[in-house]
Amino acid sequence: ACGADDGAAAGGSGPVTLRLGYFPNITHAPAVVGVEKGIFAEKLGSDVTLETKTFNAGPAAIEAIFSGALDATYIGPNPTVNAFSKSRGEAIRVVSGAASGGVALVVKPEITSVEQLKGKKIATPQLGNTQDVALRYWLKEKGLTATKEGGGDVKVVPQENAQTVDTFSSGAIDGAWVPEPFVSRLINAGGKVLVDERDLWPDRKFVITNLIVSTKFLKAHPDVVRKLVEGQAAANEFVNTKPDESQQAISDHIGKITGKPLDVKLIKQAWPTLEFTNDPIASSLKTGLDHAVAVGLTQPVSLDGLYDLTYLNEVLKAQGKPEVAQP
Amino acid sequence: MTSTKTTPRSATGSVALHGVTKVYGQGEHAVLALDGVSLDVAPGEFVCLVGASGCGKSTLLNLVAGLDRVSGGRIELGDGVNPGLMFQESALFPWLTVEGNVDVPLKLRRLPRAQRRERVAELLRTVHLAEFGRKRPHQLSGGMRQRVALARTLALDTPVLLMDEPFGALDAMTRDILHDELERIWTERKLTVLFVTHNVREAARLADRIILLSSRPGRIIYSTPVDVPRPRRIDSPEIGSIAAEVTGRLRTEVGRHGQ
Amino acid sequence: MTSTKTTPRSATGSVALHGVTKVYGQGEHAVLALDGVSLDVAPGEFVCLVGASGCGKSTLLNLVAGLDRVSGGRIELGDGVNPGLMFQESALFPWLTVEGNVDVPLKLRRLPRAQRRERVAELLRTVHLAEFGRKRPHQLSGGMRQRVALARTLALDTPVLLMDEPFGALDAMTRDILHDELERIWTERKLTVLFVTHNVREAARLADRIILLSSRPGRIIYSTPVDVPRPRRIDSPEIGSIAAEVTGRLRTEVGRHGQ
Amino acid sequence: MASDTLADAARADAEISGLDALEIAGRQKTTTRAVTIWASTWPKLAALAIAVGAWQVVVWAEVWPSYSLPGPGTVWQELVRQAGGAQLWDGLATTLRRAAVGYVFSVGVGLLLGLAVARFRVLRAAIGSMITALQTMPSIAWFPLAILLFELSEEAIFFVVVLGAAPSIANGVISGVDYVPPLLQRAGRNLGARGLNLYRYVIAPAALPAIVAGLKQGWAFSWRSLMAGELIVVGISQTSLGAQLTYARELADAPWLLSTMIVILVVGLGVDAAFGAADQAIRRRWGVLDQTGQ
Amino acid sequence: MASDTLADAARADAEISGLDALEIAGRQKTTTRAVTIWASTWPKLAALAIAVGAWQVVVWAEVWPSYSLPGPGTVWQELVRQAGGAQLWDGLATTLRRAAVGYVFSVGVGLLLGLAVARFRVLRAAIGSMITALQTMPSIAWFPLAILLFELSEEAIFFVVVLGAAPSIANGVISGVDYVPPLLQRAGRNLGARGLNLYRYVIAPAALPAIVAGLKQGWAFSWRSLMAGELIVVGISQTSLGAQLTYARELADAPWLLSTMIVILVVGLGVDAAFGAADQAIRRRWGVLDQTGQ
Ligand SMILES: Nc1ncnc2c1ncn2[C@@H]1O[C@H](COP(=O)(O)OP(=O)(O)OP(=O)(O)O)[C@@H](O)[C@H]1O
Ligand SMILES: Nc1ncnc2c1ncn2[C@@H]1O[C@H](COP(=O)(O)OP(=O)(O)OP(=O)(O)O)[C@@H](O)[C@H]1O
Ligand SMILES: [Mg+2]
Ligand SMILES: [Mg+2]
Repeated sequence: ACGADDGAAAGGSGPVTLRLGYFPNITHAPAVVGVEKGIFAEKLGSDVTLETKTFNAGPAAIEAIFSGALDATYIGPNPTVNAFSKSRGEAIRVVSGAASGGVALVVKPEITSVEQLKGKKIATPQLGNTQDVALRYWLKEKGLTATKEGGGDVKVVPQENAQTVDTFSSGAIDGAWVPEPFVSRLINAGGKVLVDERDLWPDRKFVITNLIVSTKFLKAHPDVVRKLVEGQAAANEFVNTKPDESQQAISDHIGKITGKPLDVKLIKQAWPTLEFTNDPIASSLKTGLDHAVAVGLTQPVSLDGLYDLTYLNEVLKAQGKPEVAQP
Repeated sequence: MTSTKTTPRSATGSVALHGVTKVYGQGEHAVLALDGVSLDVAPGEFVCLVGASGCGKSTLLNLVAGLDRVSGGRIELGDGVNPGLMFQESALFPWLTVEGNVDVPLKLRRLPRAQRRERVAELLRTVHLAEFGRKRPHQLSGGMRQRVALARTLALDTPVLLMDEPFGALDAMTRDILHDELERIWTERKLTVLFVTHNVREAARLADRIILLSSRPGRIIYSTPVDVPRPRRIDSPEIGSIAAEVTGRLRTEVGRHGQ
Repeated sequence: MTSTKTTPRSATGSVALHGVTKVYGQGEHAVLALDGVSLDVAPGEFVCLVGASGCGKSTLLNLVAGLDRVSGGRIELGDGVNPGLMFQESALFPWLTVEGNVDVPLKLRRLPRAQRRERVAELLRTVHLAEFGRKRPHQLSGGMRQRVALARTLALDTPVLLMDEPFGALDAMTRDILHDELERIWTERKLTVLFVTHNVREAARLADRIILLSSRPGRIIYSTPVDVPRPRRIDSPEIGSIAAEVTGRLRTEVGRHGQ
Repeated sequence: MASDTLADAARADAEISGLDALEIAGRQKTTTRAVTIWASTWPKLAALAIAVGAWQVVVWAEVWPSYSLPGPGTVWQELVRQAGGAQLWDGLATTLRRAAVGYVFSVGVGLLLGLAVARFRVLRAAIGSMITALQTMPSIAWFPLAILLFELSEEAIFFVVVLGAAPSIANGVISGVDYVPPLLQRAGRNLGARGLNLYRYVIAPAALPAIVAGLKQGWAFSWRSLMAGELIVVGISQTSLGAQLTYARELADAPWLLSTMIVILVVGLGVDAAFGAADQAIRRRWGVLDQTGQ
Repeated sequence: MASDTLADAARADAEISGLDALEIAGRQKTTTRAVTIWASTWPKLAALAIAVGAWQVVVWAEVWPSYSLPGPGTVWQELVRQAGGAQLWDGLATTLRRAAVGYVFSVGVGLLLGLAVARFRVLRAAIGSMITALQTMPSIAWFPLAILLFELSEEAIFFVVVLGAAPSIANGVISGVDYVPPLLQRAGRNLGARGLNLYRYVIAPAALPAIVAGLKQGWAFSWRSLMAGELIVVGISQTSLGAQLTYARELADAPWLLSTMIVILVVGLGVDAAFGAADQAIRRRWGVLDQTGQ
């Protein structure tokens, strides 16, 4: 790659522009609230211009980071790993966590036990993504088979999340292992939670959203990244302390972007399943990867150097909060 | 082979126009192309239409063929008669060969293949294009295209034939030969023919009756029987004198309109 | 106004064909349309081409106009001369009005608008279609379309005019008037004209020289000067006798090919 | 229908006196404007009624749950609600502006590309077949390149739109040019139109019907590419129709999705009306409008 | 080029004796088959070389990191690797099969729809404009309906494909039928072709060039809709090109994405060749192939 110099965020002392990406989505609550409430702008100060970009899926955000069109983004664990491994550890660093939990297996009410899943069709968001791996690994542990091609005891049907509600209510699938807000939506469409993924993890914690920055930007503007992490921590603080205000802010913000405010009831429903934490829960990412290898969906990759939590720990330390273990 | 051909041969072949009017367009920009044309063509009669350029001859044939609607008056044809029209332009289908073009009306009548092939060959011989069956229209000369169109119209086998300057692009010699052929077919099949031409001699050579249309709006202003016994020769003095007479009338008429 | 017109008027107007051959297609399916045609047309000369249908007349004009490539031999034109060709079919642009069609060559010569308008009106008067300027080709009769094409070709203002049966679809009277107009323009502008027609009388009426082409392959088989002083009348006996002579030759020629 | 042929046909009736003209007018069926409009409207209304009726029947039959397939009434309410707020209009405005700009670009590129390929043999041999191949490339495949070249700007969206629509327009141009009657080309050349002039005076107008058909197909491509391209960045300062469509789907909000689809259909109908008018005008000029002769 | 006109032109040269024919053959430029092929091949190779060269130069200039824009070499290796495995071929086979089936459906529906709308005034007034509107509807908007109607079967994919391609084909048919020269229609009617026969013997062949153009545009629509539609049912027992394209993006695997794009382009080129041959044949028949006269 070329030097630390980058067109839009030119180094040196001059004004810096930080281009921050996120999804208008409940699992990105800290980002949404941070932007909506001006928390980032406040923490970044006047010499940093904040430019926000919203995405509806991971690939465009990663492509933007890769091409230098984006400096930092909130993103799920899957694109994080892909971006890191495809750039051979060059392109990105995780600088903070954002959210944990919010994933469940929702099934038709008549299914009440694992055994009843035999011969059923269960959807996941995408072949080989976190939820897909979690489902397959869980099935394996329960002694059920599921092939990549959709065969075996349980038929795993990867499909876009947008489609799961339709397929679930039309009876084309019997359940789905999906993140929020689709969990809540499936429940509203008559589904029942069979497995809350939190129950499968130590401390009921696993990463669902973290904050990554491009390595280039990190090298050129470490101070800006620290301010960003400060902003993230502050946003999390806000979300955790003022849930009602945050929920309203999320609803409004999504309305601005998508053309229709998200139903606050739905946000409230999903809220308890999520935990907003600055810890990227690196161990869960690593374990998820091991699971993926175990179910034969990927080759082992090294995640060494993915995390750069120095800024986060500085911030936490300054606030007198427990630091996060650097993996 | 004489002018007794004006007597009925077949009830289906008659063509009768009663006060036929044709207006192109509407309102103040309307063009009156034909104004109250009444004409009775007996079955088996050979009528030639002459008139100045743009006087409504093609319009009249199109109306008789049922391709346009009359604006006034009415046209009566024998029951179930679909007159065959040979257009002023060749109107060949560019995507078909010469044979294919001539074959279309036969196919539409669902004749068996062998019979069709024979008929096509015969018709192409009639128009002296036997060796050109596999060519496409764009590979032919203007006169050749006209002859293919003639063959295609003849393939229709209808009792009423409408011909719009069918021999305009042919040299004198080829035309003479086709005059003979047309006369032969007309006699054999007892056809009724409405024939538009600018060549008054040709009209006199072929017609039982010559009809002269005035310039816009087209009205029948003169009609003369041609009482010359057949077979006729186009360069015979009788034909010449009738042609001279008609030409005189035409000149007066066209002159009257200042053309 | 006499046959002394065969003497050079303008060096640019000459047309010379040297052993011109035209083959359509290739290999064993080739058609030899013209075979070694040599012809010298003096500047200001009016040459009429006659010949059987399909003998290569249109081909010859297309070659002289530079629209097709010769297969052999060569064609020489005065420097920078772009001969105007009036096609056998009307070839009008259907998307333009009559005025628009006539205007095209003027526009291409970048004449100022006012001058163009005047010229178009004048040309339409020449072909007696002054009131039809705003019509579109499909609203005209066959003969009217032919006249528009004539006006468009005349608008080219070139010293060499190639005309492929320009008056085929016109009644005798209108044609006579246009003969006079054409002769007038030819005299005024000292044009060289190559004129294809099936009407041998028309050829005798207009030409300084009549040339007879044989049937496929086209070869020049007869050439005769028309030494009748102008102004001529198409029905004059001198014209008649020349026409008879040429017709005789034509008949022999066409007969020889069994058409 | 035929009222314009007449406007053109002016002046030809010099010899028809006023009285004659009156008489003629009397003989014709005088179709008033209202009748014409009604004749072209009632089938649309009937089709609409049938479609909505069938939809309602299916909903009443409760084949699918109402959150999956809401009835026309629900969707209509949603549409009215949307129309009352600013988001729909903002989104529509943004998308229409992008569509206009993207389409103008596409038309420019498509026409130039088409003419160039149709004209130069070498170019046709080199990239002629590539045009169709490009046309078949899904929009999402271009996203990475678009982001690479234009970052997260509107230009990236336009890039995707142009790559979607321009090949389609170029193909229309090429097929139009290829089928220009040789006789008209020869006539044009003989009248002195060479090179560019031949294109201007003969080939372009002769190919116009096919070009308009290509432009219409191109519009569909550009609009669909735009709907996809708007997802490159779903926007913060402005929402868009593409984003609304996607989010309606992601939120499994069937009434919203259907009402957005209705908006898209209405836009499509509007654009079709424009193309229809252009086509009508060309056909009238060419004299292919009324086959039966008025 | 002209070799087929000749095949048609047979028998006309009865009067040219063998010797004459030989002489003529000698006068013509004899272009061998090899020369013809080379003439149509070198521009393609040159274009390819330029494109790959430019790409390589950009990569060497290191404007973007190599994981963002890999070089031709890397992509080529990836392609070779893919070609060695079964996944690409399986996916290609699945997608091509779906494309074929979906396209055949679309052609059927599109032709019928187009002919019906072109023929019946009422139908045209009712749904004529709806066709373009439908054409502009993005594929993803149909997914919910497709799932509702067909669940997660291949039919759902075909539904989306047909809704994408059929309107485009229908539009081609309509524009073709609209521009059939009235003279030819009248000739056909006069020769006894009424109703369906008029369509069979006159209108369809006369409209063929426009119909082929519409079929080509329709192919592009159907292929793009398929790429999108294949995401409805991913990996139910088989992989597909559409899924691979999406995965390549999801995995941020630029070489894989580019190699998949190349596969799509190659398929597009193949299809274009088929359409090109059809078009060539029509133009030869119609005599519009060689404008300058051989
Ligand atoms: N479709 C049309 N729209 C408007 N006017 C038309 C149309 N067709 C013909 N006309 C007009 O009707 C008149 C008669 O035309 P028609 O073609 O019948 O003449 P014609 O006698 O056949 O002439 P020609 O000998 O030149 O072929 C002409 O003035 C022409 O302008
Ligand atoms: N494009 C072509 N391809 C093949 N053969 C052709 C082509 N054009 C003309 N011919 C053939 O060349 C010969 C001469 O044609 P041309 O059009 O020059 O005849 P013509 O003398 O003008 O006849 P007419 O008086 O009938 O118009 C004909 O036999 C014709 O079949
Ligand atoms: Mg006429
Ligand atoms: Mg000719």
